[in-house]
Amino acid sequence: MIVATLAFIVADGVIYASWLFIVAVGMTLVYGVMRILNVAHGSLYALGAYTAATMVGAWFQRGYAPLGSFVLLLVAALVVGLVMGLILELGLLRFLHGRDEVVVVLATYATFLILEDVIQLIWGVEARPAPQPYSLLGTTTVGPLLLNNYDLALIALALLVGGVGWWALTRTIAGKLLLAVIFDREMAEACGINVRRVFLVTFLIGSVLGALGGASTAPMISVSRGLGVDVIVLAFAVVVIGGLGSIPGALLGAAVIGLSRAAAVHLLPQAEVFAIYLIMTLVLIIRPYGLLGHERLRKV
Amino acid sequence: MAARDRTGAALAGAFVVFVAAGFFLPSWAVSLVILSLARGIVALGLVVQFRSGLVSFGQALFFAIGGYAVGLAGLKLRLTDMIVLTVIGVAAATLLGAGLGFLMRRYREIFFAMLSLGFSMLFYGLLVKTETLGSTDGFNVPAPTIFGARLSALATRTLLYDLTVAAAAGAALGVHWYLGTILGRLDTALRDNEVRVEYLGYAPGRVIHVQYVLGAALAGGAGALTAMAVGHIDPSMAYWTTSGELVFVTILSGTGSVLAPFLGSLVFGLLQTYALQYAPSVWQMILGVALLAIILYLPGGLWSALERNRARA
Amino acid sequence: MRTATSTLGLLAMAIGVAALFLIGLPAPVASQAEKYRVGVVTLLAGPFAASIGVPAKNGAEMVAEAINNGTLPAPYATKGVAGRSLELVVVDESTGTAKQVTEFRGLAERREVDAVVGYLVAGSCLAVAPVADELKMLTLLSTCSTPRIFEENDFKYVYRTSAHLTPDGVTAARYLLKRMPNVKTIAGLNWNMAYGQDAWRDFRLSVQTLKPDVEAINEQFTTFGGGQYGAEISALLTKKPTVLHTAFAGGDFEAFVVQMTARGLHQNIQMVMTAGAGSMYRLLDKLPDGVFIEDRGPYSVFARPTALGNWFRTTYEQRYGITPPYTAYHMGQAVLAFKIAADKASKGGAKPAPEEIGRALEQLKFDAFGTTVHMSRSRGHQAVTESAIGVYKFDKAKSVPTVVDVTYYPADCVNPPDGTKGEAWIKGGFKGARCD
Amino acid sequence: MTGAPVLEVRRLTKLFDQVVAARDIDVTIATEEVVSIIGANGAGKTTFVNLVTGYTHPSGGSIRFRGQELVGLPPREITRLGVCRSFQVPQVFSTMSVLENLMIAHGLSDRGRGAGLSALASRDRVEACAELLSVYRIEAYRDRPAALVPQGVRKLLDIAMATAREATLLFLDEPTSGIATEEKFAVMDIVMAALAERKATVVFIEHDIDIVERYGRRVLAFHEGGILADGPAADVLGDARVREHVTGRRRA
Repeated sequence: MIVATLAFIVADGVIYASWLFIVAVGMTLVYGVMRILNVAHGSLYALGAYTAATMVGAWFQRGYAPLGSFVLLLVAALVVGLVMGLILELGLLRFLHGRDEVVVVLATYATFLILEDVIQLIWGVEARPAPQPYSLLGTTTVGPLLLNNYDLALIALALLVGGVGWWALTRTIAGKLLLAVIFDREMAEACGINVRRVFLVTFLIGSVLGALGGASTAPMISVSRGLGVDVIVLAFAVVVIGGLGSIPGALLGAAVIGLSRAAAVHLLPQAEVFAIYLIMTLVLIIRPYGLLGHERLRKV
Repeated sequence: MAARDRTGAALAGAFVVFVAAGFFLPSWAVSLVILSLARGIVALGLVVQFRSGLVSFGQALFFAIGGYAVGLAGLKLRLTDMIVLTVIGVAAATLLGAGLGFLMRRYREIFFAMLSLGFSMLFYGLLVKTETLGSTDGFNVPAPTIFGARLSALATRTLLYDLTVAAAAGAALGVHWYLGTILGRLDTALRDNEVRVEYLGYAPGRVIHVQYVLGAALAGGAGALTAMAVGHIDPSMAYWTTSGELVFVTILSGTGSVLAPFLGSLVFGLLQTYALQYAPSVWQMILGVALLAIILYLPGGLWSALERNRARA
Repeated sequence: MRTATSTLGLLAMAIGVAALFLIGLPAPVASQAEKYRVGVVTLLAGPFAASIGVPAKNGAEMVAEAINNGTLPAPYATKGVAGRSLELVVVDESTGTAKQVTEFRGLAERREVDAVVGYLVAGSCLAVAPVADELKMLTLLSTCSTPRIFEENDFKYVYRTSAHLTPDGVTAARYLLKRMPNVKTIAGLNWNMAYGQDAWRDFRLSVQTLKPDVEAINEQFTTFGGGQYGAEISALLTKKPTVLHTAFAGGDFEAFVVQMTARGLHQNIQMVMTAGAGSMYRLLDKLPDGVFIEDRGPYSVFARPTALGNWFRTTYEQRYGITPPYTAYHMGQAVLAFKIAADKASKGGAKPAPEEIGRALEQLKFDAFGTTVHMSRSRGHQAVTESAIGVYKFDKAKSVPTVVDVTYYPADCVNPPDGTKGEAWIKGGFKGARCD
Repeated sequence: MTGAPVLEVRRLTKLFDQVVAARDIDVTIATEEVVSIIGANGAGKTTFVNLVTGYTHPSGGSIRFRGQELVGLPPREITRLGVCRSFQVPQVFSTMSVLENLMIAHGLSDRGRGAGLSALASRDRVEACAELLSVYRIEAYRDRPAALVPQGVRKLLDIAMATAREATLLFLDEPTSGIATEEKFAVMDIVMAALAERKATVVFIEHDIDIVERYGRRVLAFHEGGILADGPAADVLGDARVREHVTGRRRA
């Protein structure tokens, strides 16, 4: 019993953490490079979910090969991410460079409000369940654990995203440029790095990741209005706990929240509502810049 | 100084006009003005923080503290006097603010925003868990009295309205004075160059602490007034979207003057009301567009627009 | 800073503009003598809009239109309300309670409605009720499930034309113990909000009152809109209760069903879903056969197949392409109740006063679209109806969702008698319950 | 009390990761001395000032100001003790007017209780600060935002702010950097004149050897975080190793 519970806490924690990571990593990447805390990330998540749900629904109506629906999820994420990313970066954020961080946050908040209603105008108010892919992969039994393989696939996806991200950042020229910008934007600009392009590319990647979060979640929920709202604060928490702009930090933050929430659900269900914010507040109190974040000392 | 006297005169003028208006405005408008002015009082506190580059994404915490202080005082202590209740709201929020301030003063930029958000959401969770206070449904606040007298609904509402107008004017005057002092002027200094403040022998954290407590007190009073005007309080008062709305109003208003937040808040209230009436299903979009337009074309908020007109004239 | 003139000028400007709007733009539409304008308040945005908010609006509009055309089935075929046409003014409820109070005043004064129907959120019901009395505005609450409204106050102008939350839990408990007399343990998965807390408490108390040795072994409360229930499902898999109660609805309900069926939670736990019926038309075969399911009353799949019931369901399905969920019925019967009472109160000529319509509502017993509604509680301000529950079965042949073994419980069997609070009534062993 | 030590630095060491920014610095400075610090870029001059004024904390060693240990104190407390500094990159309030900048400095030098709540632009303060501006010959810019005045003016403003408080020990970090060569002497004359009647001990970092020779009676030559030579200007500037590592390039 105890063993089972502990095993489940770990399993559930890791699964939830993977989901959180996929949802939050884009946000932290965008912040790290552009210093923009993108509230509209939640809208990208919602758009990804809606698009995926719609495409998957049509796919199964036409009775195509079920496994193809997984490809569809990725396609949805790519399409939404690239289209919305271009619109938002070129159409809005570009004009906000150099403005107060907080003002930019508000601008993305406004964007979020707008997109909330845009989504309703496009998809109406009807909920869109697209549950087929979720049960396609069957389940796995490990000792006492009975897990859905789709959830395990989420873990794989999270590891993939994290791995590719790590590889791209540390092993490729583009990644090194990105790190340079993250480390010191002025210096990077001085070194002749085309910061604008770096920004655009970063934001596109971030948007795709946000949409991917939604698309990969669509099959396990019934996509309906307002699902972006809660995701925003969750992603905030993850990003802040890990250290704003730090990708390993996002991984760590996701793990911390995932495990503590799972523990709360299993051992102290009453605390579920607190768990996340309690962790966030405590971490900020103990490590003001997040677990992997650090203060920048101004040169005088 | 001369500038102060003028704002004082302007405030006095506004005070008279609003009080007079209170006698012929329909009750929905009265209630709208009360809520807007109250929101403006909170925004006033945010303006002060904003001048030093800090934004609290958790100001709803103190707003809700003020509201629940009123609710509990009415529920448990049978207190109903609107002035006493307002004072209680302010006191409760000030105490909490003074305490949390010792932490908040160490934080800047987005981390300040996030920690304040964390505190407000913790309080939200606490309220949701408190079934004896109606959890998410909240509970009704008894109609307020004045000097122990229970008056007609109309009279009560008018008095509450006047109290709110007075509170708003008082807050504006006080903050205007504060911004004229060394401490008050340090807000911009802090935003410009914290290192220099430090090297002038003053603790930047102290400035932030003072601002934070000030903001808390204002939000607490506003929460108390709101609770009495609405006659009902629930945890959504502390939810992050409420904080978002408050910051929204601050940006909309601009920091050009202590009068700006009230103007901005009133505009916001009307915008929302009429958006709801004519586009009930896309009112969020309308608000969003308005905010974006302000950010892109009026970096100084509504107030700067009015000033620009003056400059042209 | 700025010069005195400009500051004052600014102020004048601001106040001028404000005043302009505040004195109540726009000018009242038409004269009110020959028509009834009714405010309809429901959730048009946010997570609840899809599953229950907009359907409620649809229900109101559909019934209002039928009333104006005189196309409602007998005995309500008379055109209009007290001979006047009915015009609806729709307001979004998803703005938070503070704003709702202002909106309510706005409806009364700026938009000059004769009555207000609607409200799904308990918070806004509690908040507007006192204002309704202050403004003498007849208000027919359609859903907002909390029993507290009339348990805590006596409102003169406020009525609720649907049953509150308590019967759901009582019904579920009675049905459960009839079909599974030897239940040992129950668990709950509910929203961490008043609605979820109350729903679970009513169910748990009812079960434990009827069978004191039943143990509640796992009480899960999750954040509304959470959407991820992996950990909760695992917890239930390890705790292995005999029964799981959930009052989830809409998106969260569907998310939970999808996630728990994928891990076979339903295979060894009896599900009791007191608000899930609305989702069966979206989930179809994803909702496993055998779960006990309710629709917060005798609505949609449980609606009595009367002329009224068939008209409502078929018309709605034709117009909106889905089966109406319970809020559509709630709102429909609120509008209907207003017509009936107004008709009854009018003596021809002038409009009846709100007090007269109100008096006509008290103790009113009328056939609505789902079942018979009886305004028999809280001095005739609170309605009771029979309740319904059944077992879900997906008809693969026709691929339509159905419920079997449906049981209807009389109103007096599952609703607390007049003057007693639900919780006390349950704990006290359902004194005065008449179930025959 | 000329000659009494005002600053005693012992075995002061600072490591950034592996880089040694200050190594075993030992130096004593007496009241009313005027000391100039020279050294190539990265020799640890500014680091030394940062350490003494508490901007960064040393990895080891002690810093005593009139016998009181400064290590561990934040800059604000060190400032309140009377150790003030100006900066290589002027640290001013860029959106505020030159006058306001100075008024804030002036206002914060007031130690009285609740002084913070006295009006910033009180008549006396405005006069006092206008006075100071004219001492530094920048009164012409009084109402311009600090961000929009010439570098030289910003430099002087920075120094004026540092001296608004009655400083016992004053550090000037490259007071003439970014100022046209022909103006350098003028600027230094202004500053030194302003400080003359203050009886303050002055330590200034300087690259321009002519300035050093003219104003710095005593010279500290920094090299790789340590003090290469310490003594009267003539001796130090004549020192072979100093020529090689510090001034050499400049003289060749």
